[in-house]
Amino acid sequence: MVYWISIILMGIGIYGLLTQKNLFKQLISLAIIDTAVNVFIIAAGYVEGGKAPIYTKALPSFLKGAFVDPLPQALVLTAIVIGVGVLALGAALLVRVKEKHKNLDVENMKGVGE
Amino acid sequence: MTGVYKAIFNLAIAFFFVLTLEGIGRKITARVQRRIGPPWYQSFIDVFKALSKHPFSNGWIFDFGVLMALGGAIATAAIVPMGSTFWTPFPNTDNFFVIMYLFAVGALGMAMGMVGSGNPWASIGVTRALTQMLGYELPYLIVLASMMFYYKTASIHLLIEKQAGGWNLLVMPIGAIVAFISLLGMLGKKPFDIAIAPAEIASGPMVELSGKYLGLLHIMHVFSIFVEITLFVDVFLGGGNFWWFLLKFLIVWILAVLISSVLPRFRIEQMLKFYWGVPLGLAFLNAFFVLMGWTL
Amino acid sequence: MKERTVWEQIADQLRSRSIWMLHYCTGCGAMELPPTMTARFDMERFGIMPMATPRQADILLITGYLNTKTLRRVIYTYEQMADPKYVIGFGSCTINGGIYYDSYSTINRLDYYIPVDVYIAGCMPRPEAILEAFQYLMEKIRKGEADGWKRYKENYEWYKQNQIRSLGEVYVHDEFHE
Amino acid sequence: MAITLISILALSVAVYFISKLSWKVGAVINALAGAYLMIYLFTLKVGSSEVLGTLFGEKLLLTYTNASFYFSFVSMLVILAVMVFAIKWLDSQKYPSAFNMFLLMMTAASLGVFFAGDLLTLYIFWEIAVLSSMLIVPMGKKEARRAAIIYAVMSATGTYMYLYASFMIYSRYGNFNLAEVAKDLANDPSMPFKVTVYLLLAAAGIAKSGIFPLHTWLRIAHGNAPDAFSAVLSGQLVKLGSYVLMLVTAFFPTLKMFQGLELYSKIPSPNYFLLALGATSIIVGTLMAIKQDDMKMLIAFSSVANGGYILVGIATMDAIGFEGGILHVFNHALAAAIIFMAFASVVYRTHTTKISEMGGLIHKMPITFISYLFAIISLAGIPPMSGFISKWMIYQALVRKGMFVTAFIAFFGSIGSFLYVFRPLAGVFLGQLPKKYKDVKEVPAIMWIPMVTLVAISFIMGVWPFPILKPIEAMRADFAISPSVKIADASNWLVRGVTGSWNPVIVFNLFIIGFAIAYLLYTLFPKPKKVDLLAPHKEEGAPINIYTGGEYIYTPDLYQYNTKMYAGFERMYEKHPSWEKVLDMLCKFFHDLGQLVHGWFFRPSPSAYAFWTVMTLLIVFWVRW
Amino acid sequence: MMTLAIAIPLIAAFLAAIRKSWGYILYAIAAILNFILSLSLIGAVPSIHALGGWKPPFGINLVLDNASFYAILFINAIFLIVAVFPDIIGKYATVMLVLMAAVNGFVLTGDLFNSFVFMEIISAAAVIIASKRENYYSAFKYLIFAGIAGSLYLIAVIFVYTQTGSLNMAQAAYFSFSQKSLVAITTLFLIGLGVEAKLFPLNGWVMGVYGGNDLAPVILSTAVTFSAMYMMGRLMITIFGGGVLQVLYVLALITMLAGELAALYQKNLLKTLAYSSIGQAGLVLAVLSKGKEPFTSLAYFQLMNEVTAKLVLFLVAGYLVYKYTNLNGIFKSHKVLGTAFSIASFSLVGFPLFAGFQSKLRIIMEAFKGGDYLLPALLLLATLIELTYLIRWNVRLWFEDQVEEGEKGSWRHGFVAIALAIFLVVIFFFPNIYLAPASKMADAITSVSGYINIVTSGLGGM
Repeated sequence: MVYWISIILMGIGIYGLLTQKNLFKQLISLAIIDTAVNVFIIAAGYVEGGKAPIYTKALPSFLKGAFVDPLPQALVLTAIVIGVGVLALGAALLVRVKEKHKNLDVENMKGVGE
Repeated sequence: MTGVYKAIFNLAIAFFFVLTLEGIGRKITARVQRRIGPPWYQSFIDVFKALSKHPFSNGWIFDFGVLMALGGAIATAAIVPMGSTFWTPFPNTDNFFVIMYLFAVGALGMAMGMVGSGNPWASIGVTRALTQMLGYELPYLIVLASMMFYYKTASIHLLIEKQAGGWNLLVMPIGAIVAFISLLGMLGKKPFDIAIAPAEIASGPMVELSGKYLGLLHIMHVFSIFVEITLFVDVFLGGGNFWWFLLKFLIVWILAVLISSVLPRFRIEQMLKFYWGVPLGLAFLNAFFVLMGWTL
Repeated sequence: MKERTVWEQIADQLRSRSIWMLHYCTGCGAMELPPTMTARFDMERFGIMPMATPRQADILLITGYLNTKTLRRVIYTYEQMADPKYVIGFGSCTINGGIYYDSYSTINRLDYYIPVDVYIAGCMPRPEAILEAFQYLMEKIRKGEADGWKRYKENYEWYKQNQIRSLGEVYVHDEFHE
Repeated sequence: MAITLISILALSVAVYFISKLSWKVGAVINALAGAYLMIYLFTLKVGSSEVLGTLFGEKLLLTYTNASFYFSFVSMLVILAVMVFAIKWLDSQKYPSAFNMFLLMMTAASLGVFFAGDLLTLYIFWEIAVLSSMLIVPMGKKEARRAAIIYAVMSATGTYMYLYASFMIYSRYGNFNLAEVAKDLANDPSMPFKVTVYLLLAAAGIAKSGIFPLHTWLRIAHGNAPDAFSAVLSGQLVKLGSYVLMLVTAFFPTLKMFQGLELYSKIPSPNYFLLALGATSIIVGTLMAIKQDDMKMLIAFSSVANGGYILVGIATMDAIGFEGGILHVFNHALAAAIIFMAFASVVYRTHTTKISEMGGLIHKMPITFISYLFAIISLAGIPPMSGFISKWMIYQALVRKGMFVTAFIAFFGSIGSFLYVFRPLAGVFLGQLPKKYKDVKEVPAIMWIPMVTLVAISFIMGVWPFPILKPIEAMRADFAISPSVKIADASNWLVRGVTGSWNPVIVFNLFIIGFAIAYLLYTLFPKPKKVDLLAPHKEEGAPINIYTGGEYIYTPDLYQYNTKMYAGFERMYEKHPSWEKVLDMLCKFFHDLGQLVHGWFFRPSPSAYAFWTVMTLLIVFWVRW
Repeated sequence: MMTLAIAIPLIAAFLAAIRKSWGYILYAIAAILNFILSLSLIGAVPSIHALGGWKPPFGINLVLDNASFYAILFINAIFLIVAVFPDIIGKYATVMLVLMAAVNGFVLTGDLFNSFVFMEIISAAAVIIASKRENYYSAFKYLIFAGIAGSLYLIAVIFVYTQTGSLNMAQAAYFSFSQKSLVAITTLFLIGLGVEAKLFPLNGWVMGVYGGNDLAPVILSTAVTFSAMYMMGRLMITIFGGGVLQVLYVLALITMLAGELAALYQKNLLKTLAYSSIGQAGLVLAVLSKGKEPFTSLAYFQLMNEVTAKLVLFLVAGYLVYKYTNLNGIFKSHKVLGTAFSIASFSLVGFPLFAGFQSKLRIIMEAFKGGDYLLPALLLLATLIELTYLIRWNVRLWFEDQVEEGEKGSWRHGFVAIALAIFLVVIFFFPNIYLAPASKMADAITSVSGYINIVTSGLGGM
């Protein structure tokens, strides 16, 4: 189920990249793909009916093994950070692109030869 | 040393016999045209008259060219066998290609000297002559090549000896016909007198020739005719002893004169198209027959 | 006249038998030459042949009238011929200007400008007359009397003066020829 | 050998820095190095061999054979002449230092090619020679920049095919050594392999010696290279190609290799294929040379034709044909070198290579003219110059084998050569001198001495060819090419062919006697009066002295016939298909392909990038599943 | 101690971010230290360093074997060379330091997710570098590309994790995957890495980025390419042996031809060289994709030669392109630069006397020995095209009539370029300078068990 969400999101992202003329929309599509991947990672670590992987002293012993895998979640945190960084960088670049080429529409940008 | 005497004899025969023939040729042409024509010795008079005049020289290359032309022609005429092994001055050197290319020395000398005169008509004439060479030489050389292949020799006197059984005219008639057509071009006779067309380009290479230059070149021309017809007689008509040789020479000459006296002149590319058409095809046909062994 | 050496006598004999001709033609005069050359009269039997350039020619045949423009060319051509050379004035034009004698540009008398060995009178002279003239010239050559070329050399100054008087300057030199 | 070659290579770099101080000193050092190499060739013993080094675990071998001697001798003759020539000529050049360096480098590399005992050594030196010569070419005219590129590409095309074949051989026999490879090839049962290797190896020679499909670089490179270097290009570098062609056709036992593939007259079909290419280049070279207006391009095309002669001679697989082809290397090298040096002299004075802009230079540059004259006599194959002997031999072979079509082409090329060599003769040296060249002078002695020396050598070899035939006979004995007739019969003064013989001494003497008789006649009769050609420089208004139909012409350029000299003939093939255009189309094709790749994959917007990423993903999955 | 290779530049980067004006000096110090450090690591080969004391396969570990050692040595040497040029680095010292840290980390890491992080940092830093000289649009395109690739890489990493339950590379190498999952994983990795490794058709960004300024090609086409190629070998051969190597082979051959063809068409010097580096990358990948010795060592040998030559070419080209608008005949004023450029380009083509000859001919030879007749043929064809445009540029830059007045050149460029060019000639005569490291790298890369052994047993390092 969660996989499907991931795949659909990824499809949306790719569709956006393929069809959108606006660079900013493309950046957003990229962000959607990022999110899709993150969802995918979470899904990969999910155990059916698993609990949150919070390890306390009070945890009953029978619950061991029924945790959701914590590692992917840790990974996702990192991935999100990176994704945000990339997104910010892209946005910053787009500001400059807009300044230089007067437009963010791929077809109407000025001075993009070759 | 006998070779040298024979060579001198060659030159003497070439000079007197061919000049006589020229006169006869003019007479024949005149008769064909219902004229009386000049006497048979007219060419001698022309040559010596020309030599006696006070000429103009257009510079040293002009002189040198004329001398080279005559020198080359003399050298060539000296090595051509006259119809038999006995009348072969240098039996080791009478290779066909040697004769053909030595012959070119004279042509080159003439071309150089005449163009050296600085007259564009001469240049035009020479370029025409060279183009014409491209036309007639090719069928001729192919026929000769097939002959050399057939007899396994390029030596003229050996070719004469090999014809003891029958003339090449009969062994490979197609080749002989082609060679004769080429001979007309070589002689510069009427349908092929493109190079020296007097009415078009003021006699072409000879435009600047006066007095003795004209005479010397006439002599060169005489030697050239001698070489050309002698080669034909030797290679296709089996040579023969001295008198037979002269007779055959005469007949070939008269035939050429007769043909030329009734024909107008080709244009240069017409000439090329002509030679590269039927004669060249026949030459290859002849070569093919020789390869297959289908000779008479 | 100087005595000829033996060689010169032989040479003159040869020259008289082999006359190569360059003809300068203005039109009507040239009409009479083809019959002279061809079967009817056949001048080749005397060894006379037409030639293409002045270098090769022995005689210069001036047929028809001359004017100031063509005279330059004739003089020029004459000077290009190899010695010994002869000139035949053909028709009355070369003698007195012919029917155009009173034109401003007509040259009335060829003899003033280049030495003429034989004149042929008439307008037009018949081929027979031409052949007659050639025979006469041959005779003169044989005797060594056809010495126009020598006279031209000896009296070059005089000829030159005449030429300049008529033509202004002999060799064209103007802005078109630079 | 190894030390000499390497030190000369090192010296070439040193020469650059010396030339920076004074290029004259550099040029003199070059010439001295050339002279040293020339002498060095004679001190080497045939059959000696040396190891140059090791590469990829294989020894790089230098072997000195008769063929090495002959080819290096011819090369050094040409190069030495050009080196001496360059001492003065270089002052008209923009890059004298680099010229000196690359010329010497190229010399060493070419010798390396001839000395090479294995395929890899040959390749290494070959590439050095190509590279150094390729860097000289663009020093010439403006068009030369393009020429260098075309030269490099064509040469590389051949070279890489050669390389491919070399490694094919190596992977099969584990050997680069030429002698071993020849043995292995003779015993190899796989015919397709042998044919492939043979043709691929020959490709290098084809590209280098300007044989038909890869001939187009000659025109542009020889035509636009620095003038004196054209002499090296045409006289020497092209012979590297002939050397390789000789190696693959004669050194490799092709008759044994291709047994059963005989096509005609005992010539195996792969050899026949090369022969056909050679014949094609004779036709192409001749026809194209006839219509050139640029004199250097004209001789460049003539080099194509003569390269064809050499190949035809070698590929006949016949003793006399082989010797003829090899001797033609010498003859053409000398003739082309002399001609290009003569042209360099002309350009040195007149600064143009267009025939139509020149004329009448004979009165100003007589020695150059004489050199050119003798060179074209040799090139056109007219006795008594040496060029005749080789052509005669090739004809002999063709006639003996009954190869009439090839013979026809050879004859055509030979007579065609009269046409094209006459064109510069008439257009540049003879005729009217244009006004602008009235102050032209003969070139200095240091420039004409090498030309005249080469002329003398060519002339002497034409009259007494036995010294030069000796190494060729030795080569033929090395390669065991049948039939083993004795071609050079020095004791009887005869050059023998299978269909007859001739005596060069008699021919020469006859010519001298004929000339003497002519001269005697000439002096007997009245002295001529000297007339000027059209003499506009003498005094204004002076009459012209040549026949003009009574017209007055004061502009000599108008009375000079040097454009479209063979108009009547040229018109017959003016609509000929152009191989250069075909190659241009090929270049255009690659260029367009590049544009396509560029446009599709490299230029587009992020969307397209995403598209290609997804596509790759899908395709890879599809392929792998 | 390996950690320092990442830590030093990172610390320097923080400092440089604080004091902008110290940027270049910090970079230079970090580059020198890093180079010395990587030299000193020779004693520590092979070893691993488990970060935070977490033993593999649980924690992140850095692996120093022959392959990664020579890779970081080479990469740090390039960073050191670049340090000679303050004018090229300019304001980008901080980013360069980050890049240095990331590249070192990328090469050294033994953890898949960690490598993904480093790759993303490399991409981000590279994008910023690419945006020099207002080259924003190309940088953005690069960003998008890198973003997609990074996502795919991450998915691949997660795949591995779901299969093996670990992110450790040695663990993954030890684990035997099912064929299908192996293919899926390698495909995703191929595309993820393919962007940095300039694999066709994922290399569209190259032209814009390399052709856009003078810094990007100098560092991206050398150090970053080298690290990507290293990782390609590591992942495709050592860790996921087999997989999609054949596909890689085909794609690499296409890359080679496409790159050279596009370069033939290109009219701009930097862009031509950019395409040329695509072509060369194709060649290296094609050889690498053979997956076994001696091809692997030859691939790295060729890569080293190419990178050295490209460094010279991009240094010279980047310097000239932004100094003059018309380059015709410009070498007449810059003879030293010109000589270096020519030597480097001849080396690239593979003329004898230059380094490229050694590697290219060896590749052909080995390909023939391996019975592969296609690679040599295509290699020679590509070389022919390469020769065409390189000669064209050489001729144009040397011999065309000079349009612009030449100015005095920079001695740094001249010195470095000619030194590297002479080094290329030296390599022709002593190929072992590169070949020995390359073959050691290749040994390490092709030996799967060796790698696993190092990680599982060699817990010696700090």
